Amino acid sequence: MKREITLTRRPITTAAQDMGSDMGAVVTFHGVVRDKEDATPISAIDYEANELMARHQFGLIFDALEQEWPLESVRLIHRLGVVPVNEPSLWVEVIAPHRAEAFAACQHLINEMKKKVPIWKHPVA
Amino acid sequence: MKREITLTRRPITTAAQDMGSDMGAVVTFHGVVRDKEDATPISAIDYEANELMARHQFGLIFDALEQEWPLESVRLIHRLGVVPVNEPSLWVEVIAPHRAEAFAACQHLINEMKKKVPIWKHPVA
Amino acid sequence: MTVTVKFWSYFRDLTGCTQTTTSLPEGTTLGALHQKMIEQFPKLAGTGNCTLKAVGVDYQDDDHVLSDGDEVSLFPPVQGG
Amino acid sequence: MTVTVKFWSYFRDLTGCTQTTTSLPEGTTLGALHQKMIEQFPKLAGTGNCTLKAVGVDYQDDDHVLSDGDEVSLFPPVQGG
Repeated sequence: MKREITLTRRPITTAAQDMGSDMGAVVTFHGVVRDKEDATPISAIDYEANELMARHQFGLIFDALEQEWPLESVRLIHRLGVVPVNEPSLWVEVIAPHRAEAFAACQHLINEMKKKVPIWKHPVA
Repeated sequence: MKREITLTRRPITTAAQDMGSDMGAVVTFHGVVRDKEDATPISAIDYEANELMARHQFGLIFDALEQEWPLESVRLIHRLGVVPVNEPSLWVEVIAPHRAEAFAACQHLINEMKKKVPIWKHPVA
Repeated sequence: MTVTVKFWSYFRDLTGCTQTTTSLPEGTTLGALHQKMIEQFPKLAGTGNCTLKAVGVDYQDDDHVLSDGDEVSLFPPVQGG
Repeated sequence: MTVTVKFWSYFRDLTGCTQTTTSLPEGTTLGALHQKMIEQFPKLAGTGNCTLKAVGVDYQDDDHVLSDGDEVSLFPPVQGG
């Protein structure tokens, strides 16, 4: 399984990639900063990470994905620092033979991230 | 809910769109033609549609999505005619406040399409 | 009354045509029309349980009563995506 | 033995520092270290049940036995995405 884990302080940019001719499904997710946090208007979220541990924990989650589903590629970008409202903080792409496993793996990755990857939000007024 | 339903004989092209500042999730799906159909190697799939009925049935599915989830936008492109292996035949994008509803709506749309929208595949050797 | 019947996907190969027009008594149901089509195009017989039926752009059940000028579609399971 | 403890997110506000170094008897567990930190930084007391604990880059349970030179992280529930 091809894997990319990127933590960056710059805006998220993505490019499509070549995929195997036996692959039938590409699922992508953009998580975007919303204009309210717990009903309070905000202008941005400042993301803090324990980067070394975050990369390691993402790696463990990717290992589990690879064990569970026949995925060709999983790529993830999480932006750190100040991310303005309406800009993406997270991008995930999963390429798989069929859509069921692509959707399942993409959601599993995000759910596990939200339990285990040491990244925290600081709302900016 | 913004909605776009496109049936086209040309390659699928997509462009990102502006989204409301209260939206937090964008899920996209590309369905790509694989190099085998029931274990037989193929070079392409020729998609046939009852276009008038297909548009109507997509519309009914979009109505149901709008009833069930607070979606900002659902866009869908289905390519018709000969689609070579490794090129997308289907693209779906769902924009919603949160990821759970975006993933659920996107999958529901595809599942319902596969039951109700009159489009058929003809493998090309 | 007169009804047009359109065939889709491999049903066209089984019938040898894309559509046909047929005269029916008032009150004929969609199911009865389907039976009539199977009699007219015997190769459709094997598809009975896997035939989807629409009148205009909407699916209908076998007990749906047809009207003059209806356009009926008969086709196999759909495969979009 | 000596262990470094790093704090993350609002735990830094509660402790007033990003990290501290502490001396511990051999055999001290992660749970015991956590208790010691709560004594040293009383504002951590309210976070007890919502504290995640790692040694190096891996999560560990309270009964994990620490080693000299370990780097421990204490932090609130994570919020990526």
